[in-house]
Formats: sequence, C-alpha cells, structure tokens
Amino acid sequence: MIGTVKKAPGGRSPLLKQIKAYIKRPKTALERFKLLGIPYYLILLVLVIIPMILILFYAITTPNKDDAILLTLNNFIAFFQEEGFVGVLWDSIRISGITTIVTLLIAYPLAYIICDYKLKKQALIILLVSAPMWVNMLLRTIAWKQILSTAGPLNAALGWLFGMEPINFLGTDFAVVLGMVYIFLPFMVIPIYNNLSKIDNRLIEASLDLGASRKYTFFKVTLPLSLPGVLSGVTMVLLPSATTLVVPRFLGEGRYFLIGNLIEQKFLKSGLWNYGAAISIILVVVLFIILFLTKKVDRFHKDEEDD
Amino acid sequence: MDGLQRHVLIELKDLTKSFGKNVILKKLNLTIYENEFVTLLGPSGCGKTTLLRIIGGFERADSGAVFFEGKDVANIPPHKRPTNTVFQKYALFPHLNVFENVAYGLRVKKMDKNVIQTKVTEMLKMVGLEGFETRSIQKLSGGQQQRIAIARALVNEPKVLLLDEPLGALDLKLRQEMQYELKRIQKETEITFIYVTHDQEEALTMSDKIVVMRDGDIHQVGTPQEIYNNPVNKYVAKFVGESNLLSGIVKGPTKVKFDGMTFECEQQGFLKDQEVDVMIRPEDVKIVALGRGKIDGTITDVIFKGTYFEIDVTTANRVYAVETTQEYPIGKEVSIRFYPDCIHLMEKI
Amino acid sequence: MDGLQRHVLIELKDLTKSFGKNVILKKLNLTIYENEFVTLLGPSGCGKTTLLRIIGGFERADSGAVFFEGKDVANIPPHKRPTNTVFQKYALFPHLNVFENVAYGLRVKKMDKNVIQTKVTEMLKMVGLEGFETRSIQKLSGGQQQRIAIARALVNEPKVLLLDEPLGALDLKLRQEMQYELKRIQKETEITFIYVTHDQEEALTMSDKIVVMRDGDIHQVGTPQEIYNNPVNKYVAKFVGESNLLSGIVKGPTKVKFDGMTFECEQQGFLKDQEVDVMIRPEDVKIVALGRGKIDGTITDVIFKGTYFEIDVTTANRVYAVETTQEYPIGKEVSIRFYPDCIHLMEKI
Amino acid sequence: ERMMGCLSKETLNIYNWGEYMDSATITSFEEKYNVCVNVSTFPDNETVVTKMRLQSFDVIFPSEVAVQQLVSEDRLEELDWDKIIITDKAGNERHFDATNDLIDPLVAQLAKAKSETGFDYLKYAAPYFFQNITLVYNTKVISKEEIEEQQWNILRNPKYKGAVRESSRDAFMIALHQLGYSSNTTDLEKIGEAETWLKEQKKVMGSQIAYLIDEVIDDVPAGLYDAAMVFSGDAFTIMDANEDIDFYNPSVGTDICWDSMIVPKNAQNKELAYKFIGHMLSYEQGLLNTEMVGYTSPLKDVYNDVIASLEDPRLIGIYSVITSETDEVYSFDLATKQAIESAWARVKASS
Amino acid sequence: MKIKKTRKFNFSVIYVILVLIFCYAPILSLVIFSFNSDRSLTNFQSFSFIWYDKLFNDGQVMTAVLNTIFVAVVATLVSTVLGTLAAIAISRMKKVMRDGLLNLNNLPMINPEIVTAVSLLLLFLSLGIGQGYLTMILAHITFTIPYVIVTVYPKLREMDENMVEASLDLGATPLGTIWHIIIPNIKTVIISAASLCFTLSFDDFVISYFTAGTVNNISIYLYTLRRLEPTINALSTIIITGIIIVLVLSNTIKHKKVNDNEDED
Ligand SMILES: Nc1ncnc2c1ncn2[C@@H]1O[C@H](COP(=O)(O)OP(=O)(O)OP(=O)(O)O)[C@@H](O)[C@H]1O
Ligand SMILES: Nc1ncnc2c1ncn2[C@@H]1O[C@H](COP(=O)(O)OP(=O)(O)OP(=O)(O)O)[C@@H](O)[C@H]1O
Ligand SMILES: [Mg+2]
Ligand SMILES: [Mg+2]
Repeated sequence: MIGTVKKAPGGRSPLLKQIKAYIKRPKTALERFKLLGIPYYLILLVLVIIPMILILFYAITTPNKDDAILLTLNNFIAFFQEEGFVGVLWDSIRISGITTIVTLLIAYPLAYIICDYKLKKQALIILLVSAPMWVNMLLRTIAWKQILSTAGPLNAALGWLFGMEPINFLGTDFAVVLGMVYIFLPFMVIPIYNNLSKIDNRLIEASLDLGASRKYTFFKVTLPLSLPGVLSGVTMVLLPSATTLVVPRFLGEGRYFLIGNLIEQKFLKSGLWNYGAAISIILVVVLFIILFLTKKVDRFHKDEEDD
Repeated sequence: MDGLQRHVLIELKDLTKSFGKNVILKKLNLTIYENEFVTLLGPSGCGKTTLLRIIGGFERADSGAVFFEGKDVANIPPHKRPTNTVFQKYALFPHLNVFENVAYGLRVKKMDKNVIQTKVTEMLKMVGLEGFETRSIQKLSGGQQQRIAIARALVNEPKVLLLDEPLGALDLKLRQEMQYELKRIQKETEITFIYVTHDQEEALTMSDKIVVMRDGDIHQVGTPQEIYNNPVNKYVAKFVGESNLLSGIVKGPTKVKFDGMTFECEQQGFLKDQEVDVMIRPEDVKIVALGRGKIDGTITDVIFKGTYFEIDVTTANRVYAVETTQEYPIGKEVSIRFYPDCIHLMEKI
Repeated sequence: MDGLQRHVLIELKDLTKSFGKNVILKKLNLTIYENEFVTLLGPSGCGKTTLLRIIGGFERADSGAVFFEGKDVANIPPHKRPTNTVFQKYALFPHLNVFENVAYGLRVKKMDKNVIQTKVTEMLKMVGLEGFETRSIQKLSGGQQQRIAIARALVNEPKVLLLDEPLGALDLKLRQEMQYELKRIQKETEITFIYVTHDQEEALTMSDKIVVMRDGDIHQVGTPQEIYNNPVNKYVAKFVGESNLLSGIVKGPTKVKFDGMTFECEQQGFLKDQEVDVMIRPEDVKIVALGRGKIDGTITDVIFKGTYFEIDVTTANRVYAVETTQEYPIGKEVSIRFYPDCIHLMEKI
Repeated sequence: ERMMGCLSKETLNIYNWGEYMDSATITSFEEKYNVCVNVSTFPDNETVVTKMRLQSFDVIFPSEVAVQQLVSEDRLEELDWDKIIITDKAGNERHFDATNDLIDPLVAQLAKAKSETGFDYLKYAAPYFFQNITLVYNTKVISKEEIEEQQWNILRNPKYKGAVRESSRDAFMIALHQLGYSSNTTDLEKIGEAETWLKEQKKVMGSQIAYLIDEVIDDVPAGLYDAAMVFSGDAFTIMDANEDIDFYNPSVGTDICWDSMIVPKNAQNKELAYKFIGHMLSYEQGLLNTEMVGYTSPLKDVYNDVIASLEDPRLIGIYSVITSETDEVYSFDLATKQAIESAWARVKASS
Repeated sequence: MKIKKTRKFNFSVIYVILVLIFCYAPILSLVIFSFNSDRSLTNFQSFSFIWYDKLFNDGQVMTAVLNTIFVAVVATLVSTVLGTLAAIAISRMKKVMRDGLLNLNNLPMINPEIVTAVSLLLLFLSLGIGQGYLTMILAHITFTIPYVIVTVYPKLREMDENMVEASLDLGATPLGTIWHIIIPNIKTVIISAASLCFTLSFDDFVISYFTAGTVNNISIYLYTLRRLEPTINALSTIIITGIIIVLVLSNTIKHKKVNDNEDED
C-alpha cells in the first residue's frame, strides 16, 4: 500500500502532478462550494479519525517494561477469555435491544397518529416531545428514581388504586428500560415522524383503491415505506443505550454492569488503557454488525441508496 | 338516443361539495354508460379531481348521490368499490418491483399464486412491458411508470377506471403515443374510462364523450365533434380549440350582425335582436384578394406551424386569427370572408 | 448568407462533454447570432440541458471551447457571464417576495435603490404583473411564476437569455399563451434567446432558428420551415411533426420507387439506385375516390382532431397517416395520391 | 462576569470532591489574597490519577489511596511545611504543627503507617478529613446483637436489603476482613477467595443488594436499605437525618482513611497552593468545612469543639471515628491493585 | 396521510396525552422539588426559593452554569456554521465521496460516548494540548457537528438545486449565494440543528469530563455532587419555563403572521 504512493525515483509522480494541476485549475462554482467543507474535513480528520486510530493503536499494543511497545492481540483474547465479560456484552445488547423495541413501540404509533393532525399541531407535539431534552439527563433520571421508589408517587398511586403493597421498582429491568426509553424516546419519534410525514398520501389512497383494507395498507405500504425512519431511529437509540452509564447507575441500584461500565472500569479505575481500547473496539465492531444486520432488513432503503 | 339501449353504469345526482367556504361542485348531474370513454375537460381548479375522488370514494359529497348500477354507494369505502384509479403522478409503490406493483390488488384479494402470475404477465404484455417484472420502479422512465400504473389498475378488472391527468407528466411525443395506447386498451378491455384532463387535444383525440366543466359546473356534454363544432357557449368554444369570438346581434332567422355588417349564417333558434356570441374557427376564415371578401384588413403576423400557417389579419374592428396552408407576407392587404355554415351563434353567458 | 452581416454572439467549437463513460456532447459546433431566437430541439436525454449549462457556465466542457463575442469564456464563472437563465422549474427564491426576486440580480450589483425600483417596476409591467410586488412567490400560479422567472432574468439586461424548457410545467392553454408572450418579449428586448424544448410545435411557433439534436449530435440547423419541409434525415423528419416514413430507391433524377411503384418527385442530388428515406407529411396525402389515385386502401381509423381528421388508410404495403378536413367513414375503400413536391427524399442514416 | 474577573487575576486551580468544602472558605481566600480560585470536581480517586496526567492542578484533595500511588509515580511535590501558615483558634498566624494540631487517632494511624510501610504521609499530604468505613443499619429492622454477630456478613444476608460501596478496594476490604485476612494482603489466592466471597454475596442477595456510591446518603435515611457500608462522614449525615439509624464498626476490621491536600509536581502556582493549604488548615475554615460536609476534621481544636457541641451520643460516636486494632490503612501495591480491579470487574460481571 | 378517520379520534388523543404525561411526569416532579425548602428530592417539606437563591449566589454553581453556557454557545456556533457549510459542500459532491463522508460523519454518533471521550483524551495527550476551554469546546464540536450535518443535509437535498444556480446566474458570488439564498431557505433546519447541538452540549457529561481540564460544567458538577441538591432543579425549571414561553410566543406570533398574510390577499 505505502509503496505505491511513494515517488518513483527521478521523475515526479504523475499523481502529484495531477493533484497540482487540479488545485491550480480555476474552480467552477460547484468546486468552490466543495471547499466550504474544509474545516469540517479537518475536524473529521483530527478529532475523529486520528483519535480512532489512536484507540485502535492502543488496542493492538501493550506497553512493555522498558517503554517499548509490542504489537499484540492479547487484549482482545483476554476479553473473550475473562469470565462473564461476554455476558456483560450480551446483557448490554439485551437491555438496549429491549429499550429499542419498547421505544419503537411507543414512538411509532405516536408519530403515526400525529401525522394526521394539522401541521401546526404536529410541530407543537414534536416540540413538546423533544423539549425535555433541555433538562439535564441526570436530573431526569433522578426524577424517575424518585417516581419509582417505594415512597414515590407511582407506588402511592398503585396503592391507592389497587391497594398494592409498595414495590421496589429500582434495580429491575423495568426501571432501567423505562429510564432508557424515556431518555431516548425523542430520538426515535423524530426520525420516524419525519419519514412518515413525507410518505405520499396518494400511495395510501392507491392501496385502498386497489382493494386493500386500512390494516393491509398499513402493513404493506406505510410500514415498509417508513422503514428508513425506523432504522435511523433504531440507530440513534440502540447504540447510545448500549453504552449509557447514567440510567443503569441510578435506576439499576448499581447491579447493572454493562459494557459502558466495563470500558470505564478498564480505562479509569484499572488504568488498563490498552485493554479498555480493545473492549471499545470490540463494542464498536459488534454495534456495527448489529447495525449492518438491521440495515439488511430494509432492502428498499438499500435500493434507494444504490441509485 | 342510443343511451336507451346502453347500460347505465354510474349516475351522479345533484352532487355538491365544498371545502370550507369554497363551493367546488355545484349540484352536478351526469350519467355514464358502460364501455364509454368519458373525458372530464376543464381548466385547473374547476373540480375535476374532486369529482373523480368522490366517484372513487376518497371524498364524500356534501349532498347528492353517486349510483353505481342503480345502487347508492355513499357508504362504500374505496377499497370496496368497483373502481380503480390511475393517479396523476402514478403513485406506484416505490418499495415493490414492477411485478409486485401490478400484483398488489390481486394479492389483496388472496388470489392463487399461479393465477396472479398469469394475470400479471398478461397485463404487462398488454402494456408492452414484458420482461420488466423484477425491475425496480425507480428505474423506469415516466412513460413506463405510467403503463405500470395503468396495468396495476386494470389487472383488477374494475368496472370503471378513473384516470386523473395520467399523461400530464409526460413529454409531448410520449403523451401522443400513450394517448393511442390508452384508447387501444380501453377498446380491448371494454372497461369504462373516466379520464380527467385540461388538454383539449387529448380530450378530442381519445373520448367517446366529453364533459366540459367550469367552476364546478358542467357546461356541455357531447361527442368531440358536437363539442368542437357546436359549443353551447363562448366558454366551451374558447376552451375547445382556437377561435375568433365576438359579439353579434341576430337580425333574422339566418342573419347575424357584427363588425357593422350583416352576415348570412345557418344556425337558428334565436330571437330577432337577441345578443349572441359568435364563433368563427380560424380554419374557417378564408383569406382572399383585397376587395374580394367581406372585410378588409392587413396581415400582421405569420407563424409557421408545420401543417399550416397561423396568420393574424388586422381589420378595422378586430384581429382575426386565420389558419391556412398558404403563406402570406406580413403587411399584405387582404380581404377575409366566411361561409354561412362557419358562423356559429351561441347564447351569451 | 445574411449571417455575414449579422454579429456573431456565441460560438461553440468542438464541444465535448462526458459524464463518466457516457459521452453526452460529441464535438459540437454551433454559431449563434445577435438578436436571434434559437431553439434547441431534441428528445429527452439528448444533451440539451447540458449544452445550456455549459453556455451558462454551470458545467465545464471536457474539450472544445465556448466563445462569447470571440472571447473564450472557459474560466469565467457563471456570475460573471453575460447570460441569464430561466430554469425549467423556475427556481424562484421562496423566501423573497415578487419584487425581491426580480430585484435580486440588481441588488447583487449594488445598484442604487431608486434605479432598482424603476427597473423592477418596468420589468413587472412588461411581463404583465404590475401590482404583484409584495406577493409571496408561493401564492402565484404556475404561469405567473414563469413570468417572474423571466422578469428576474431579463432585468439584468443579459446579452443572452437561456431558457430550459421554461413552459414544460404549464398546462396547454397557458403554454400557448406564454409562447406568444415570450416571442413578444424577445422582439421587444432584442435579446438573444436560446430556448430548450422537446416540443416541436413550440419550436416551430417561436424560433428564428431551430437546432435539432440527438444523442449529443446536431442533426440539422435551420429555420422552422427548412426543418419542417426539408429535414435532412428520417430522424429530423420524425421528430418535427407527424410523417409517413418509408424506404425507397432512386430511379432517376426525379424518380423514386417505393411500395412497388415509381413516383415522380422534385428533389434531386441522389445517385441512381441509391437507397433513400422517403417522407410524406400526412397533410400532403390526398384521399381520392377508389381507383383515382396511385395506391388503393381502406379507411381503418378516423380521429377527430378539431381542425382536421386524422385518418389511417391501410394499403397493401403499409398504413398511411392522412390529415384532412373531410370526414370519411371507417371501412370505406379509397385511393391515395401525392404531388411530386410532397415527396421528400433524404439520406439514409 | 465571574469568569471575566478571573482572567486578569492570579488563579488557583483546585481539584476536589464535589461539595467537599464550604464555599465561604473559597470566598474568604479569594478576598484575602485577591486571587481567583477555580474549583473543578471529581467523583473518585482513580479519575484523579488519570486526570493528573493531562492537566495541571495546584491543589488536589485525593484520599490516602491515591496519595501513595501518586508518590510511587513520582508525581507529588514534597510539601514544604515551612510555607504553610495557618490561623489558629486564637487568631494567631503560625506554622502548622502536625503532632499538636492533628487529632490523636490520626497521629496514631500516621505513625502506624510509617512504621509498617515506611511511608510518611505528611511528607506529601496535608490531612483534610479523617474517617473510617462503617456499617449503618436501621435499628427498627436489625438488632444490635445480630449485627455484632454477623459483622460484614450482614450484607450477605438476603433477609436485609444491603448496600455496598461501588469501589473495588472497599468491597474487597470487607471480604478480606470477613475472611480473616488483612485488607492489604498481596496474596493473590486470598484475593481470589475474597472474589468468590463477593460473587457469592451477589448471587445470594440477588435484588437485595445494591452497589452505590453517594446515593446512600439520601437512600438510607429514606429507608431504602436496611444496612449499608459507608464512610463515617456520610454516616454522620445519614444518622443526623434519621434517628432510627445507628452505626457499627465491625470488629473483624475495617479501613481507616483520610483525604488530604497535595501539590502535584506539575502545579502552576505552588506558592499560592501553600497559602491555600494553610488557609484550609486554619481553625475557622476547618470548622466551616466540617460543619458543611459533616466529615470529621483532623484539626484538634475543631474536632474538640464539634464534639462538645454535639448532644446525640450516636453522632458523637460517629464523629469521633473510633478505631480498633484490627483496622487497617491502605497501602499501595500496583500489582495487587490491578488484581483487585480485575477481580472486581469479574464480580460485577458475574450473575 | 389524511383520509378522514372519525372513529379513532378518542383512542389517538388519549394515546398522545399518555405519551406526553410520560414525557412530563419527571419534569413535573423536578419542578416541584425545585421549590422544596429541604434538600431532599423525595420529601417535600415546604415551599421556598432557597435553591433559586443558591443557584444565583453560589459561586461554584454559577461558574458551572456559565461555563456550560459558554461552551455550549461556542460549540453550537462553530458546529452549526461549519456543519452547515460542510453539509452544503457534501450536498454538491459525487455519490461516492458523499456516501463516504456521510458514513464517516456517523462515526462519532455511533461510537459509544466513553470511547469518543477516551479517544479525544488520547489525542489531546499525544498532541500535548493543555486541557481547558479549548479542548472541551473542540470535544463538543466533535460530537455535535455530525448532528448538524444529518439535520441540515437532507433539507439541502430537498432544496431545488437550480435555485443556487439561479443566484449565481444572476451575478451573486458563491458566498453571496450561500448567505442570501441557501441560508434563508434552510433557516428552520439550521435552527433546529443549533438547538439540538445546544442541548447535546448542555447535557453532556462523559466527554466533557474527560476533556474539561479545570473547567467544571453543570454535568460534572452534578455528577460529582455527593448528594443532589435542588439548585439544578431550579435551573431546569427556569429552562423549561423559558421553552414554554418561547413556544407560546412563537405560536401566537405565527398565528398573527398567518392572519396578516391572509389579510394581504
Ligand atoms: N382537500 C382540499 N381542501 C381544500 N380545498 C381543496 C381541497 N382539494 C381541492 N381543493 C380546492 O378545490 C378546487 C378544485 O380542486 P380540484 O383538485 O378538484 O381541481 P382540478 O380540476 O382537478 O384542477 P387541476 O387540473 O389543477 O388538477 C381547487 O380550488 C382546490 O384548491
Ligand atoms: N450531472 C450528471 N451526471 C451524470 N449524468 C448526467 C448528469 N447530467 C446529465 N446527465 C446525463 O446526460 C444526459 C443528457 O442530459 P441532459 O439533461 O442534457 O438531457 P436533456 O436533453 O436536457 O433532456 P431532458 O429533455 O430530459 O431535460 C442524460 O442521459 C443524463 O442522464
Ligand atoms: Mg386535478
Ligand atoms: Mg433538460
């Protein structure tokens, strides 16, 4: 790879010449517009790509006694050998999977319903749904802790309504999932709503016209067409919920040890940066695989991208 | 006349529809027979789409009724009506391929797989798109998409096919091709077509019956020739083709006065001294040598139109549009004349 | 000829342009004079827009050059060229009102406020939209939007106005009105118009000069009449109006053989026994009583087109399309004939 | 405008636990020296160690745990006690005298640590708060006898809802003590036994156990937990808030700890740092801080005055930080620390 | 998706209301406790403004609030401007480049926060940049700018491409075109991108924590508090009230505008 870029001895590289010619050539307006992205490309390069390379570098190395650096895959192997760690990964995926599904089940009908409303009302509801994001996430989580605790209003309401003994919701999957659903709901509602509101109403009418019932139309037309929105919603919920630290800590009574905690533990508590980096890489790879598989489901979206 | 023998398919009775304060359809009545190619012709916003949507069941009339073979269908939802629609911008399902788009209606009916296969293949053949089965909809040209939209509707063997400006988005050449194609399909399938357009050439070319609409009213219903040759009023005359329109006064059973002169005409049924609209089609105006015609004028514009020249003759009272196959130089002084049967008198509106 | 006296405004020399592997323009040469109404006519995808965009400076040619009054403009960006463009879908600025849309180009030039006021008002008057100054763009009809787009371009007093299918989105009636309007504006302002369309009627109606394109090639350049009456080949003939196209063999200086018969014709310049394409316009085919013409046939289709009937006459060898003002019943046996000057011979392509 | 004002003045960067000093002490320091104090906060010692690599602070308030590690990494300045001037109870400005000004239990622990490990804290760190780890329990639910009998095992009794500190060292400390080992053991086998003990605990307790950090301070008085291991300083706040709660120092042993003020080698403003340490070791500031935080002051005068002002014997007991022979002070060993961290990760990951 | 539905009215309204209750239950709770006279977030003692008082008078809290706002404002400004420009650039690219960049753009959004945080930390460490406002702002730009692009870019794609060309054609320079044509047309998405940036930056803990140096922000302050105290509830109450006021105002103003326009016709 590197060899091909190197200058041939003697003559100047034709590639370099081409690049120079390209730079010198007067720009059309379109090309000028492309230059606007330069600061962003720099940000991408310096603040995204290079740091990721650093992480990768840490993941595949191990510091030696005499300050030398050794290439190794041990960090990765260790993760899979360590008792329970694969389970942690699985647990994170399980929790974030459930969260994503529940969020989707709440968000989709909401987005679907508000699409029927007048435009102004639609905007208002979307704003209302996203406004809580302005309140610190930690605070919102703590507020849930207060609501869910044995002395909280939820138990009070349950007791008053059904005469139930107070239940300690904290530390249960229910509480953790509820907290995550709450935090990530806007990230699911907005893309789905954006997508649904763009679906051409005539397609729905065409389906009805061809004899399909409303239900059939929903499953065969509306739903498949809204998959891109669902997909970006899923992306925006699945990934952060797999790694969030706040919700499990405050609503999970500390019993939830998820992959984010593990990474944090390795980096910060143990100071094992190489190991932490390796786990990060594993996590990113697993998430990408899941994302890729989810995308597979959406064939139509892929077709569109192919154009 | 022959309507008596033919089977009445759809009847609209006093249909009225408003959106908010705007009355879109005004007590509209119309009878449509089996196996007819009916065109709703009218300018943008006159209510054509609204009428079609009421027939298709997508809108509900405020008052009045729609009868399908004698039965009021007010409470029948779109998916249970014997109609299918071809939407203006096709409204094909982008997530399904060509075959699945066409098969959609059949799948809804849970037809046997083999039957579906046969029917869809047949239909694709009919619209000339065999072999496109697995293509993605997005990869078809406008004309091809249009054909798929028609195939998708027709494969359900509706009693009535509703077409809302189906050719509006196509370019001229393709539009002309598709006009013939649609006419052929209608003849082959013997399905009633209700076709919406604002293009009078299209209407003339394709229809058995033209319904000229304006502002939610029907002005005239008739065959293309009736509409073109005997428009009931200035509005219809203007909408269906180029014409010279002027005001005249009836001076006798076959006499009309305009431009300060009295002309012989054929038409009758007007009172003496009644004010009427007079229509003379440009192709009916004859240019003759100066002094040989009734009105004198000067050639002020000549446009080559391929088959003919479109010529403006400016006379003392007005500019006459003339269509002729002969070219005249601009500035030439000429006379014009019309035959009595080319002067159409119409009620003022 | 008179091009020698006229001032050359734009010259295209060996223009070539590809997108990826697709060659869109193939060594194209064209000269455009001052104060001309030039139409680029060709089917969808033939490269008309691409050519216009190269002239406007939005695309860069791969090779070849564009000269404005003798100067190569390769490196002049669009905002410094003496051209202005009217885009197909108007591309009006939705956040600005009518006045500000039209004033945009002048504001960019930092003109004096009063001058802008005067110029814009004048221009709005010209396109018939006085009093619309403060209207929001979204509240205009298609035709009005189109006028604003034209006004916005013209107010900058460009040397050349480029129009890319400016009437494509309008309905027929409006399109016809705007055609006259545009022609009038061009005459008034004496600006060179380069007009793109795929509608041959539009091209014939408006142009001083038509450039017929196909697949990135120019097939013919000429006045509407030259193009219509003397197409250089089958392709041009077919594209510019309906026609009967057939293959023939030249049998002498004024003789051509087709359908098994030899016909007199006017055209010359072909070798004996050379294979040629023969074009006969439908309006040049005359229907006569059976036995009175050269070829016998049966009437198989009659379509009323308003000014004329379009009739299919099926003969032993082919179906002839005929346009005539007289109606014939379907099934009638007739003969057809053509005058020698109606038989056009063209090089095979 | 605060941020603006600080641009022009000399600035002291403090890195402290959240809510660990009375803001009046900062204000008075700022006024006294016409400087600006910028306070950043951290949630645990490990973060301090990490963050110090990247960032220079002038005064940091880590626990004894981190002090040893930082010294081993040669990142701490040796304190120049001559530069530390305090204002005593009488209002006199003078040098700090460790043996007389510090409370006795602390002096004893410092001496013990020095003799056992050879590590002299005072060389690097000025004590800030003093405490031990203790058990608080709800006397309405758990009897004193039961807790005396079960010791730390009360946190392994599924009958009671218990809370363990979410900290590897603290968790292993109780396991090791309960198993009869030193909490500073370097024997990996013993650590392994402790790991099993903790895993067992997690398994047996199920949803009855919680791993918490500072939430206990609110959650225990609210009755969410029957027993919890906490710092004595936090126990003070807890017991102050709910009179049903008492504390117990398990006789099998617990950890003694203190937080200190240190000056890192990469500090930018060492002179001011010394002034600040002196300020914080002064009587008045010590009193303000202990009153605000509730932790035990290592300053003898402050300590005595606080105890004198308390009435509730429970609170007096917890404030005085009663230590016993079995109690230990953390001693740093990198390998052991990492072994414990890894083991703790496995405990948390186990199910 | 219109087609009249009459039956579903009740169900759908109830559903929307339930979701909104879900969204606002914790908000309501924290608003209530911002007026608690006690520090507790579970036991309401009596009504008081002490936490509002503390919010504005406690130097540390106020510094954290100001730091948070400062960083959020700067990061939002930079991200929005650079992100919008980049989105414009990307929208003009060929498919291959475009897709590549957009995928790369997703990286910080997909990456777990902790990984982003650590990777930035490693970067600053290896570059030897001292931590402080600069690093924190850079970090905030890193994780907010992708959201600007994903918000703004689709709108740009929707925009009539010819509009840009029309502006150039009328003599405007490329920059003039961006300012006079593109920006006004994508104003709404730019605003929503900016507000998204602001909330993300405002809310961030993990990345801030790793890159903040001596700069404390609200999240760090909150996280390192041993016990939560209602000062932050007070702050949140103020924010939420602000949002509601803006919502109400913008709705009434829009109302007025619409009416004005209708009068005009
Ligand atoms: N859902 C609706 N709400 C309010 N007004 C409507 C609605 N649908 C149509 N209209 C109005 O009703 C009138 C008739 O509309 P319609 O679509 O039937 O016209 P059309 O004849 O089909 O016109 P076009 O040729 O432009 O399609 C128009 O003025 C239109 O603005
Ligand atoms: N930016 C581009 N990238 C790749 N191919 C392009 C691009 N622009 C145009 N083409 C291709 O170049 C060919 C000519 O396009 P052009 O737009 O010039 O045609 P046109 O004659 O204007 O057609 P129409 O009448 O449909 O507008 C088409 O096949 C088109 O797909
Ligand atoms: Mg319509
Ligand atoms: Mg084009």
